[in-house]
Amino acid sequence: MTTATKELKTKEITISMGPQHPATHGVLRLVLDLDGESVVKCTPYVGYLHRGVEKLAENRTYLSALPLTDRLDYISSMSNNVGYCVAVERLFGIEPPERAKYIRTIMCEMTRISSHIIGISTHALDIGAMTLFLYSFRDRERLIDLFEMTCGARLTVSYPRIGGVRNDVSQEFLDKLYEFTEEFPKIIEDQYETLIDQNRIWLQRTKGIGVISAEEAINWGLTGPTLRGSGVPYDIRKYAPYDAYDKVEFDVPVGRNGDVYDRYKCRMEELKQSNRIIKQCIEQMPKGPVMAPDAPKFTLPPKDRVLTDMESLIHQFVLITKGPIAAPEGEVYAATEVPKGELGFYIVSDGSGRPYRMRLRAPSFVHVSVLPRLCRDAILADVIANIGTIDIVLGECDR
Amino acid sequence: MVPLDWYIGLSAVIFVIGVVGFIIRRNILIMLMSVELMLNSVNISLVAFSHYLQDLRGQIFVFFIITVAAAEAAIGLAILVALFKNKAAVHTDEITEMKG
Amino acid sequence: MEPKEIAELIKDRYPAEVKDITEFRGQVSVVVKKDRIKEIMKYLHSTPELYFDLLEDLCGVDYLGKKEARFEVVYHLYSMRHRHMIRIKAEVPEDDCAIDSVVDIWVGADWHERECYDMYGIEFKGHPDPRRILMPEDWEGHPLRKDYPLKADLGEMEWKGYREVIEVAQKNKAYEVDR
Amino acid sequence: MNIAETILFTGSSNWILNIVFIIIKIAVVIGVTMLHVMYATYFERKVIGHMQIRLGPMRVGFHGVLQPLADMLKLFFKEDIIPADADKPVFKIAPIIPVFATLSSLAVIPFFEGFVIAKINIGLLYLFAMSSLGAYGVVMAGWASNSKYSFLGGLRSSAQVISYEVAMGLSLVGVMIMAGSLNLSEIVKAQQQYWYGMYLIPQFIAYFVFVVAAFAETNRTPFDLPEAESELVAGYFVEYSGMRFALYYAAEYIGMIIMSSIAVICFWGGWTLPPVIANTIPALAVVPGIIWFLGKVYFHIFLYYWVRATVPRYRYDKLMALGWKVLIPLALANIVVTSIVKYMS
Amino acid sequence: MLPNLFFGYFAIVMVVLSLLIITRRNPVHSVLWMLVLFFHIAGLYLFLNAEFLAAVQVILYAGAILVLFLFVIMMLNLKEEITAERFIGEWPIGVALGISIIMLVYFALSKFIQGPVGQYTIEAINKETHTKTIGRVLYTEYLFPFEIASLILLIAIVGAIVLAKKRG
Repeated sequence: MTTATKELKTKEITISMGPQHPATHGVLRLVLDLDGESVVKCTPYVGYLHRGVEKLAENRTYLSALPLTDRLDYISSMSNNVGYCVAVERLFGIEPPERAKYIRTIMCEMTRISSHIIGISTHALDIGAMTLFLYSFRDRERLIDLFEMTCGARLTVSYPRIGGVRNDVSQEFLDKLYEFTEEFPKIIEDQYETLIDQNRIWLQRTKGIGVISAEEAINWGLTGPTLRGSGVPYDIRKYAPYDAYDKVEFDVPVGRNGDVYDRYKCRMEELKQSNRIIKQCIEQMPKGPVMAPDAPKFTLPPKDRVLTDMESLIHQFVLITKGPIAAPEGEVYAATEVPKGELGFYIVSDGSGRPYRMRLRAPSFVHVSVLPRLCRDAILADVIANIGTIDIVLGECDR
Repeated sequence: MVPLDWYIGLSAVIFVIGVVGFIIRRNILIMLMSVELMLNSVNISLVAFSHYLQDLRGQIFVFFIITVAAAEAAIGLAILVALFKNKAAVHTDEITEMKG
Repeated sequence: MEPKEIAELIKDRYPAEVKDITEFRGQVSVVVKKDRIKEIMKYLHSTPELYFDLLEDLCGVDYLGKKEARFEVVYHLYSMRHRHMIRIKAEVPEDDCAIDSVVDIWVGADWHERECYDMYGIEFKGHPDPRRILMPEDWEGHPLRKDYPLKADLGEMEWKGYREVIEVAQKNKAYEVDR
Repeated sequence: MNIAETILFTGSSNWILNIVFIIIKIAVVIGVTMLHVMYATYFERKVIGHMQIRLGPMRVGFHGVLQPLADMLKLFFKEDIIPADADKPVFKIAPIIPVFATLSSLAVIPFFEGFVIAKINIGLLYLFAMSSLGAYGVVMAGWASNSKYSFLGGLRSSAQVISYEVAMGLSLVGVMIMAGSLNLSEIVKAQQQYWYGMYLIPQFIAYFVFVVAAFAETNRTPFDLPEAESELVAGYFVEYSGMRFALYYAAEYIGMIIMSSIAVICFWGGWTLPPVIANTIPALAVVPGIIWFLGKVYFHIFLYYWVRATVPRYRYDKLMALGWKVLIPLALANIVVTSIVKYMS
Repeated sequence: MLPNLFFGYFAIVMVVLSLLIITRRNPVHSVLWMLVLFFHIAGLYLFLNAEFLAAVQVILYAGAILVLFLFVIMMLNLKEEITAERFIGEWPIGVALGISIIMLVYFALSKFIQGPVGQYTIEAINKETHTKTIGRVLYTEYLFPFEIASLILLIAIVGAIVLAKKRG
């Protein structure tokens, strides 16, 4: 009746994981072909959160494009702001004052802590360890309160400005932050690491899963802790320092095997290093202005100055109505180390007041693309571990 | 007291239903289930004998039959899975060759 | 190695290909023709003294009416070993809107090239999976082109998926509870 | 013997009255168990809440004590959604099976001296039979929902429950050998002949295997793979809502109570105190046995919550490896050792 | 009277369930009816004073073998089965065969003579519980067949693994 079929047929199940799924960290969609529990093929689909940030930025002034960057990686918006400001400052050739640099560094590292906290704890939550999530959110809450104290916003801060930061930080802020940095390393050791670091189930779920070698990781374009887990000490803060990173001491933790566990350890270690950086910054914090002397050309003056000072009023009026001053013609690429990896801004200027082209090199975008590689020979539960380990935010991936 | 004949009659009817099911169904799964049905009908009559003849031999036999049934189900289903992987068919008339 | 030297090295090796070398704020761009881009990239990737093993970024730029070749594909390369970087810009004219894919050299170029195709319509020859990535699969047009409007009333031209969403929303309104 | 004891324990010679008494007994046991189930959820949320430096439910009533009632009301009045392509009869029957299986397990559990609904000689086997039925509710729900997530959950669960049933059964064989009976009341009484009054001490390996298997059998963390919310969203009951969902929820907690009760009866001496303690402090005899029983059961339930707040989830293949390569050999070794010791003495 | 009523109920329900099992289009429904049937069989065993066997019936048949069936049916995920033809073309012949066997059994039963009665009366079994009695007989008189049965199971396990294992 039928001719003998030569190849072995198995019935695969195709499941669409996401875009609404608790473990996909937003609106990532994975189409998984499963043979039983093992993954035959994994295809990521992105773009559910695409808002056309690059297109929008082309139609805005350099200043008003700043809030767009908040909404990329919405849990580490300060780093994105700083990355953008560094790029635009490089384009205009201006340099923020020392104090502003230190403040930015502090803010970036606070963001790194809160972002890594979310990264690690949601990863642990996906794998089933729920308590770490709640422990770490308590500490994240303290940081967010501190953000609120200085910027008035908790998540989308828009605090840095081209040529500095919006306003100076208060002494109270620094004191409270210092208090936090005193306590935090102990919290990491006593509460985070004891919970899962040596847990046998945690080790079983993370060791030897999603292994990627150093060469391959570089070839895929991975950056940040995801790359450092494979043993490559590539950190832009170290090798192309911006802000105050060349004035503080810190180590770049690297992993050895390039598996999920090593990446987790890298993030855990970076928490301590960030804490160290913040502490040094507070200790070394210089006095002085927080805005570059030539920066008023780019940035709105503070409200109280506008209401009392004639020059500031004129300045604001010109900025709002006529648009900003023209940028020099040229193109720059500026990379900064955000918690997820390397955030690159490639800005092409045609000499007008708006970016002609603003390209965002988002780490999450690259990291999602490596998922099919990580999920090779994986089983369903490993897919979850792999999504957690690349620590993605879809707002940044889809832009 | 229910006569022993009734039990044997019931067992026979179920056995025959199992036989008929085995013969007329196309689906191998249901055919395997019919075999289980036949085994169970035999078990009923054995337990009934054991009860009425006041001898435990019948019940011991039921044990062995359950063992064999478990083995049969495991092997039968394994064959079925292997067959399905090769042919994607569970119907008897679609499986006409001996070659895999 | 200084970026300037790298640019000179490329120019020495491919004199016919390199059209221009520019420098701005210490960053050097090498403008090349697109035809032998893969060869140049392979050279950059595998020559030991250059060894650009990390493709930091790959993107397109639309110079509508500003330059003679409308598009440029921009590669940012970085070397982990030597810690230097270079920017390669390949010109892609509108009438021949295609360029060789570099996925063979850097796997990470895969999604960047897909995005570039999605946003500018530049075709990457030899790409293993040339699909749209950020926009829906049945989307028409390439949104980051300069002649693509940021907001416009497209009427019948509107993406049909959008109309479907609106229809569903209208239909679901009937189920809403009155307050 | 007063009237209450007559009614509760001995019944009457009149068989109609007997049936009435049995029905009253069943009603009391089910009612009390359901109350405990309700408050087990509250207990869980409070315990885990405090372990995770938060408060747990606080709004309804004093410190949220009325929260279970509010939850029940909410679930009761929720719309019951059945997926369009579901196999409707199976979908509707599925949640009833685990509740039925777990509730009927209560029939053979002696809560205190002499109080048991059905005094049958194969109590332990009956419990196994009922717990093996629980798998059907899961598998049927997974199949009937016609959703791939619930389907995968159902597949995982059936494999898991079958595997761990073996380990659980084997772990209790040691107890059976020592007690020489399958009757649960007999098992409790048999433990009284030792000064420590618990099989926990000679049978600690069996106890360990049993507790691990019980976690798996009730689909609790770290073995909650069938309902792993981060992988399969909610696994087999992802399509259920309202009352049917509540039935699954209730079955899980009744299952926990049953498993804890078995552990208490077989390893912790049930309602009795170890003779060594009871003899040193005679005043403790005043405390009724049910208090000890409940205390021990609640310790085990607390153990469930404690583990849930602490450990991550197992992976499917590791889970199977643990079951077949660690627990079953351990249980078998325990049986061999126990029978040798029993034979020698 | 009461025992006869019980038996009548069990007999009718069991026959109906068996018919349901062999006629359902969807194998899952067949399995679920079979589950109900096994419970009735267990009930009948209780009725025949074989409580241990009743428990074994539920644990082994309902708890293991049927779940295995269900597992395989779900794994194969036979959606097209529901629309396919249920019976083979020559099904009337099968039914006729069945009816003829029934006739045969009927005639055989009319000549049925009950054999001699053994030593295990209900009272004797109840005195030391059914489980113990069965265990004693099984491990003394029938020890050798018992070992053979365990060997059969071992062979079945090995065979099942070999068959189901993926090639290559």
